[in-house]
Amino acid sequence: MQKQIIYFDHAATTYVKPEVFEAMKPYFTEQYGNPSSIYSIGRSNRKAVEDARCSVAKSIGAAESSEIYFTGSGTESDNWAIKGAALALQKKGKHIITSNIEHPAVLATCEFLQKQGYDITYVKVNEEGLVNPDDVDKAIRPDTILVTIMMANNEIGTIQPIKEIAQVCKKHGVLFHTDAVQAAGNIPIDVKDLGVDLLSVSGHKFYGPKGTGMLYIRKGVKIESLIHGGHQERNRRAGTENVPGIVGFAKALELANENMEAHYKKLSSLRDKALKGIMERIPYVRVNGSMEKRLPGNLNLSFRFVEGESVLLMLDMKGIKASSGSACTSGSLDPSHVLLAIGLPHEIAHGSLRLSFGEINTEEEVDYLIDSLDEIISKLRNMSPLYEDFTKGV
Amino acid sequence: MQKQIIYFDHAATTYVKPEVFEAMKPYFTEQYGNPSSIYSIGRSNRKAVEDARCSVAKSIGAAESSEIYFTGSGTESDNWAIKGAALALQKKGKHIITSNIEHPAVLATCEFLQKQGYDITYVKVNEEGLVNPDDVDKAIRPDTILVTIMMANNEIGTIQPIKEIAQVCKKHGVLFHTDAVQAAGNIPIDVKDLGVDLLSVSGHKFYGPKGTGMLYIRKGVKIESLIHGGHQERNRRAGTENVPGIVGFAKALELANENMEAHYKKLSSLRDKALKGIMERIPYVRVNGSMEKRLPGNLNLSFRFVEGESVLLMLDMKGIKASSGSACTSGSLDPSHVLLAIGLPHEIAHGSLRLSFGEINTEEEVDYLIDSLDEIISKLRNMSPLYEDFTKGV
Amino acid sequence: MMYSEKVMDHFLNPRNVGEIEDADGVGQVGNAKCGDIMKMYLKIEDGIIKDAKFKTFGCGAAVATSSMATELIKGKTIKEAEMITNKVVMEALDGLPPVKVHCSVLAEEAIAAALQDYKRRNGLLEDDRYEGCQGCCGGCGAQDIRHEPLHDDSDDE
Amino acid sequence: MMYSEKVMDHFLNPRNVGEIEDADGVGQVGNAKCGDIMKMYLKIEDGIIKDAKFKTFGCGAAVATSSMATELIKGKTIKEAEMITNKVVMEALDGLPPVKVHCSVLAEEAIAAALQDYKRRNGLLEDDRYEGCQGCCGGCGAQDIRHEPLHDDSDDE
Ligand SMILES: Cc1ncc(COP(=O)(O)O)c(C=O)c1O
Ligand SMILES: Cc1ncc(COP(=O)(O)O)c(C=O)c1O
Repeated sequence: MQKQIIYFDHAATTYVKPEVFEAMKPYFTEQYGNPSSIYSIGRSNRKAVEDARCSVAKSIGAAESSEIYFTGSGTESDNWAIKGAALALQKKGKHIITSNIEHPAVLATCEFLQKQGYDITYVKVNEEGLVNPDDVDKAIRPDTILVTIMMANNEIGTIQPIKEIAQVCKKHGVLFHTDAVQAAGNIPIDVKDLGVDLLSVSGHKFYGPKGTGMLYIRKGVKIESLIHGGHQERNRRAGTENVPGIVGFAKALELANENMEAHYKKLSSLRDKALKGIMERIPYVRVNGSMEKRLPGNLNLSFRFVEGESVLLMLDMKGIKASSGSACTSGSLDPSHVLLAIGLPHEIAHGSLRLSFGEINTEEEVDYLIDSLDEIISKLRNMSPLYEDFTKGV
Repeated sequence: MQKQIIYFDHAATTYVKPEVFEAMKPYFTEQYGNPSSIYSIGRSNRKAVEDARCSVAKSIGAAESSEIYFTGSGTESDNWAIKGAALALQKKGKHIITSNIEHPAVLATCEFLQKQGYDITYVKVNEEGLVNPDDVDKAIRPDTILVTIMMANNEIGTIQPIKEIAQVCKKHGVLFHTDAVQAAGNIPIDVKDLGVDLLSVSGHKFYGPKGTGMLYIRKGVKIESLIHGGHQERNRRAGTENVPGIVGFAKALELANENMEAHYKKLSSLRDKALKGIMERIPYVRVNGSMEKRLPGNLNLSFRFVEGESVLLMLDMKGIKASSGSACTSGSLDPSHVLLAIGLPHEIAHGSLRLSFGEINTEEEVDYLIDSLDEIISKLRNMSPLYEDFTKGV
Repeated sequence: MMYSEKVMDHFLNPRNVGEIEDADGVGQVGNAKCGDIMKMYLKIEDGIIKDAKFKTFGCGAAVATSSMATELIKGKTIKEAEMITNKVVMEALDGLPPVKVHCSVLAEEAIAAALQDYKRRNGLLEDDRYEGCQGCCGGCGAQDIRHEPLHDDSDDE
Repeated sequence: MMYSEKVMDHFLNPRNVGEIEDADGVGQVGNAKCGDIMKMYLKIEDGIIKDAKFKTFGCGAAVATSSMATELIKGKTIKEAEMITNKVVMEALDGLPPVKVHCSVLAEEAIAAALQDYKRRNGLLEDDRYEGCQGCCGGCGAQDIRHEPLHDDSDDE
């Protein structure tokens, strides 16, 4: 099994589904006109883009397709929503509320704004990774212009009470943005029901193409543009439309929506099987994040006395692709801010593993994962001075 | 010939070359790992991205591949360069110099900055559409932080004296950005020789994919990020890398560079043939822009007494795809700012046509174009009250 | 920017293009600066529009609305022709893109200007509501609140 | 973040893992908070390092540098072992990614700490330059200028 690849990192990125790729294909080499052009091949691409927009609107329950804006990534959508609101509302105030477990796309954007003179409040999550809407309520001030809380966390999969937070924001007349990059395609999203003003999505998390994203902007909500230029996207996001990307994005979201129930069932059952097997076989393991309010495919575990990168590398040698709970992979040496936020000590945060299951995974793969992890954790613990101290009772 | 499509709008967008599409393909459905991931499929995608970066660096004569930053569009690159410089240097000053024939990606960005308290000087072009480096010299003030002048114009194809302007900027110690979106793939670019600090490129103008772009940032030049978040692109442009897009971008630029001479010859010969034929057959036509310093595939003509959109629609009915000199297509009712900038009166600017030739075009297609235009312009002139007045000597 | 089939038909095969040598009323509106000029020629007998012709410099919608407007008023009384608003022209063309609504306004005004010319020549002028539109109707901000677009798409470009 | 084949080999098949029951010198550096702890055991006879073993909690580079460092010092005199700087360990591993350079520093310091322990036990202590690194070397900003990375990649992440 060494050579075969077993991919448990669907939260990092997914493959493009064959049906999605098929839908995109004609727009590369054949139907390549610029949607802004007046002539017929341009117009048929304009139609492809507008059909995609309608489809996405339907997928997320938007009232109108004109509330859907295509972007180049989830990160761009987050940047646009937050900076766009900050600039548009700076006369009203400069206070923004977020949580301490957001994705860097939100956190780094807030830090940037802080340097520009904005004031950021980081609402704390509890040990399960949940934001308390009351904490948001208490944090809102007269100069608060935006609340941005993610719908589902990328590391521990926790699903936030977005509807309740939106109600709090509405009560105070404050704009509410949610980063739904991890949620989209995995759990139902209905923007009208949720009551959010702004919502970010990224294509490559639900079997769509990389380099595509979307920002939902509720009708009537005015934010400044992030990318200025031509008249595309109703004058709000300039740049020649990525037609194949947009078509693929919409198709993937459509498929995800049609398939949501089966997807949820399959992923959560693989996840639960993995969890059960690992807990039975390996001691000193901790599950991070709420098991109840959680994305179906997410499992986040801490193995005491070992370090995450080592686990990942050894899994990789066995053909298993997973991700560290820590941001180590990206070159940073700090352990995950999310795991620290839910109260893990540094050394335990360092030994964390994120497994994110997807539609191609099988029960056999999960069995192989359990066996492999058992072997690897033993090997690394035998090498670990922390485990030595622990067994000797130091 | 009615049904066949004859595409003379390569400046708007190009098809993706089959070789480019082939290069991109594996990265959609098979080799889909996240380049930031630690495991092997992520690492091989990291390599694909870094190989693409090296290739692009070579294509544009950059000293190091670390000077190449991939973005989501030419527009994003322009926004990043200009806003990034504006933010990074705001303590030094708030004065920016540009020209009055820039693309909206630059102009709208400058207008945005103007609203944020920056001061913009628009250097005028001459009747051929050329910027005089001396005018830039004179416009520079102690608080000037950036000069941004496009390398080649998208409507009239004029190629600017970028090297001379760069020297002026260097003399004053002012950053220089050039929008090379139309230049890339059509004329050689050597950033070291040109002496520019920042240079924008967009993938879909040289047979690469839409939704891809690049910003060259000379080593040592510090600009603020436009899109904040993860550690991608050396911490300067966040968001999961669009691996197939990046691979396709690099491949297309590589092919364009290898093929530059033949490409230049072919396009300029088709262009010259079209010009000659049209001038011989149709009276009251004017060529816009310099014929000497011009992109090989660009032809911009004004037909007196007729309006551009009508010409375009009738060409479209004959299967010929071209573009109006005016921005009419994008929903704006104003005639092209570029044509006004080179001194055309409004009614002549309204009757303009941009033909941009590409590698698939043939001499037969050009013959058909000449015949079609002759017929169309006659028909429209016979319908035109302006032509009536003119013939009656009113 | 997508035109209906009707618009394309009237653009590519415009009805009533030309001049009427001995017209009873001629009206011209718009100007070259804004990219649209419409000139209407009317032949009127016993208060009935016997013939209408036009010449138009402008975009596809300008040609199509001119063509449709002349079709609509032919055979009508002056009173009836005055009821042909921009909305009627647009509806007859199965709609226009929001940015092209001003062309239908121009067509309405071209008819009005030609009728006014007829009335002036025949001493029938009641008021001087129409002097021909020399500004840019719709396009350049000189909005006329009487002329409503079919859809409220104010959020659009 | 790409490891060389040598690094991967030393990570997957680490040499000299374990403890030495009757070690002559033991040193531990790093701390769990920073994600790296190295513990070195040395067996020293007649000033020559007869055996070296380690236990490491840390990333792939931490394990590989521990493994390589123990390999490099085995059979060496104390003086020679003290010449095994982080640079030597890195070169022996065909380099390390910039963000992992601190692991090689840790390996150098672990050897030094174990040697110091040996000297202390044997009354050979000349100075107390090394007290073992209890902070985060490299990683958390406690840079030691003696330890240079192989490449100047200061622009990198
Ligand atoms: C000169 C110039 N700059 C910038 C752009 C923007 O490029 P994109 O639409 O790919 O963002 C274009 C093309 O549309 C262009 O021609
Ligand atoms: C919660 C969350 N937000 C934002 C992003 C950014 O998306 P992208 O990398 O596609 O820009 C990601 C994924 O990387 C994510 O998981």
